[in-house]
Amino acid sequence: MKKRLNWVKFQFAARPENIALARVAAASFASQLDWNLADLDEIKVAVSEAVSNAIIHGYDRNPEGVVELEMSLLEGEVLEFIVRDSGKGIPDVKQAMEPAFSTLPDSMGLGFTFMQSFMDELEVESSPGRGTTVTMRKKFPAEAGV
Amino acid sequence: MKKRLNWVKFQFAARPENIALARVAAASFASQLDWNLADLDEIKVAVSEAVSNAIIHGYDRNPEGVVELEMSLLEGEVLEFIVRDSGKGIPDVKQAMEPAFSTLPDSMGLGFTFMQSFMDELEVESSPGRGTTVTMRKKFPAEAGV
Amino acid sequence: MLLDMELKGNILVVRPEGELDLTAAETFRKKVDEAMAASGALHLLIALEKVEFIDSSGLGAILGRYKQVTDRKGRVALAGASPAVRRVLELAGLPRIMKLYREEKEALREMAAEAS
Amino acid sequence: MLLDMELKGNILVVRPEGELDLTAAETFRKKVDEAMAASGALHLLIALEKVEFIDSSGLGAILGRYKQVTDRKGRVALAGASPAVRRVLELAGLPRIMKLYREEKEALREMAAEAS
Ligand SMILES: Nc1ncnc2c1ncn2[C@@H]1O[C@H](COP(=O)(O)OP(=O)(O)O)[C@@H](O)[C@H]1O
Ligand SMILES: Nc1ncnc2c1ncn2[C@@H]1O[C@H](COP(=O)(O)OP(=O)(O)O)[C@@H](O)[C@H]1O
Repeated sequence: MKKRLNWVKFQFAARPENIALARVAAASFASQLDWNLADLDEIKVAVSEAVSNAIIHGYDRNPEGVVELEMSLLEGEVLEFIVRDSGKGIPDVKQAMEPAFSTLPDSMGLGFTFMQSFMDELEVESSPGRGTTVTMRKKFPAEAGV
Repeated sequence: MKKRLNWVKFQFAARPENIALARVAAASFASQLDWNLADLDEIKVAVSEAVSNAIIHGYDRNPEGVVELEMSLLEGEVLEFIVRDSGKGIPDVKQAMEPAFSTLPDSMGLGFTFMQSFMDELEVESSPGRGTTVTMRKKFPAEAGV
Repeated sequence: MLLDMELKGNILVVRPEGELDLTAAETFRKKVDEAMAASGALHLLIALEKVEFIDSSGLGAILGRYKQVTDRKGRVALAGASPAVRRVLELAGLPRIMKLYREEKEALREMAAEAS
Repeated sequence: MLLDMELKGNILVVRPEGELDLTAAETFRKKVDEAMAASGALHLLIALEKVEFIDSSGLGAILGRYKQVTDRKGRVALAGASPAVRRVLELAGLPRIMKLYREEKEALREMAAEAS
């Protein structure tokens, strides 16, 4: 385990209005490292996707659900973002992570693809009926290009 | 008790770097109501003071301390900010809240004065050795002028 | 989310402002569908100059409008995406199905020309 | 925090940028004290044009510099505070002890005139 140099953790009601707050908090936390604007934007997209998924899929938009976002600065200039919900969970994580797979008719199924593209590491743990934990890590400085 | 319409709660390491994050999160949460820029600025100052106090006084700048900020939107368009620490506590709250009172030689003793001026309600609960809880409320729309 | 709209001939120009995420996507969806119906416009131009952020919820709202408009034989184009927004659009493959113009003016000119 | 500094005669002009809170206050304190010593300046002008936010930690850092400079018979002035920053300064009563100019240029002119 890498040493944790700084951390912030928050919980919030599963309301769409709070996604923007999660993004600004993520960008503000990330600013401890000297990312360029494109990297900050990638971090915002990835966090936005994970939190949106918790609200839409995890809790089927029930605002009584509680979403948790934990952000850490790890030794070696690595940022870690963990998004947790105690919602319905994912029966088949491998399938869920495939590009264009979605259980909602109007969704593009690109959330996990974006998280994967914009972060260096992505881990998804889920148990049906108990919830989902998405862990993302990004090393500073970001590697060039997409 | 007023009904809580939305809420966000977070915990973070008692590091000065995280004060800026608490401010942007507070401003982002407050933006659910249509405050003008001056009001948002007042909210940022008040939250900044309470969180700074937790870090400087509550924990004597020990970064192992944990600060909690809980923000709620209550019925009747009232925003509530609760800042909690489990630090050393305040022996005499009434004295501490007096303008210009400070236990640090280089401090102005205006933190509580700012919280009081920029919010509609301020409550401070503290028990020595166990910590301090500062509760601030601001009603929308803000009353005109300082 | 703020959403400015203008009818130019049979093209509805919509100009969302701010962050096109889940919250904004719902407003966008509703307002654009209503305006398309009320205005009788055939084509849709989404001008992204003032969009600072987009994620897959925002893209989904754009793609949903695309399906509806093309079902009625209309065309949809995008214009003015910032580099950050453009990267997200590209990663999703949007430029493969709809045209992405640099500027709203240029898009309007070409769309009007093709329509006539 | 970014901090631009310039020596004009015997006046050190410092221009902090961004948010003058606890984190920034520490940098400000250290850098200004070092520069006052190294430059041999007598007076201090703090230009606040680029300060977007200030709280009591930031004010404390300014007041600390005030004490040091006036102890050595120098003068301290502030310039260019935005309305938001000015409200905080006023609530703390700072204008009662140091002069608050609208613009850096005006402040420099007056300080230089008084010094001569
Ligand atoms: N937090 C979650 N809880 C439950 N199911 C989830 C969660 N996140 C993702 N999923 C499932 O994984 C699928 C793929 O997710 P994603 O790639 O983000 O695409 P989309 O959100 O567009 O459906 C979703 O359709 C959903 O079934
Ligand atoms: N969270 C806290 N924990 C312990 N003591 C506190 C806390 N907040 C405030 N105090 C005490 O109250 C005094 C006054 O606080 P304040 O008005 O903010 O002025 P200042 O921070 O400049 O000292 C502080 O000097 C300190 O002794």
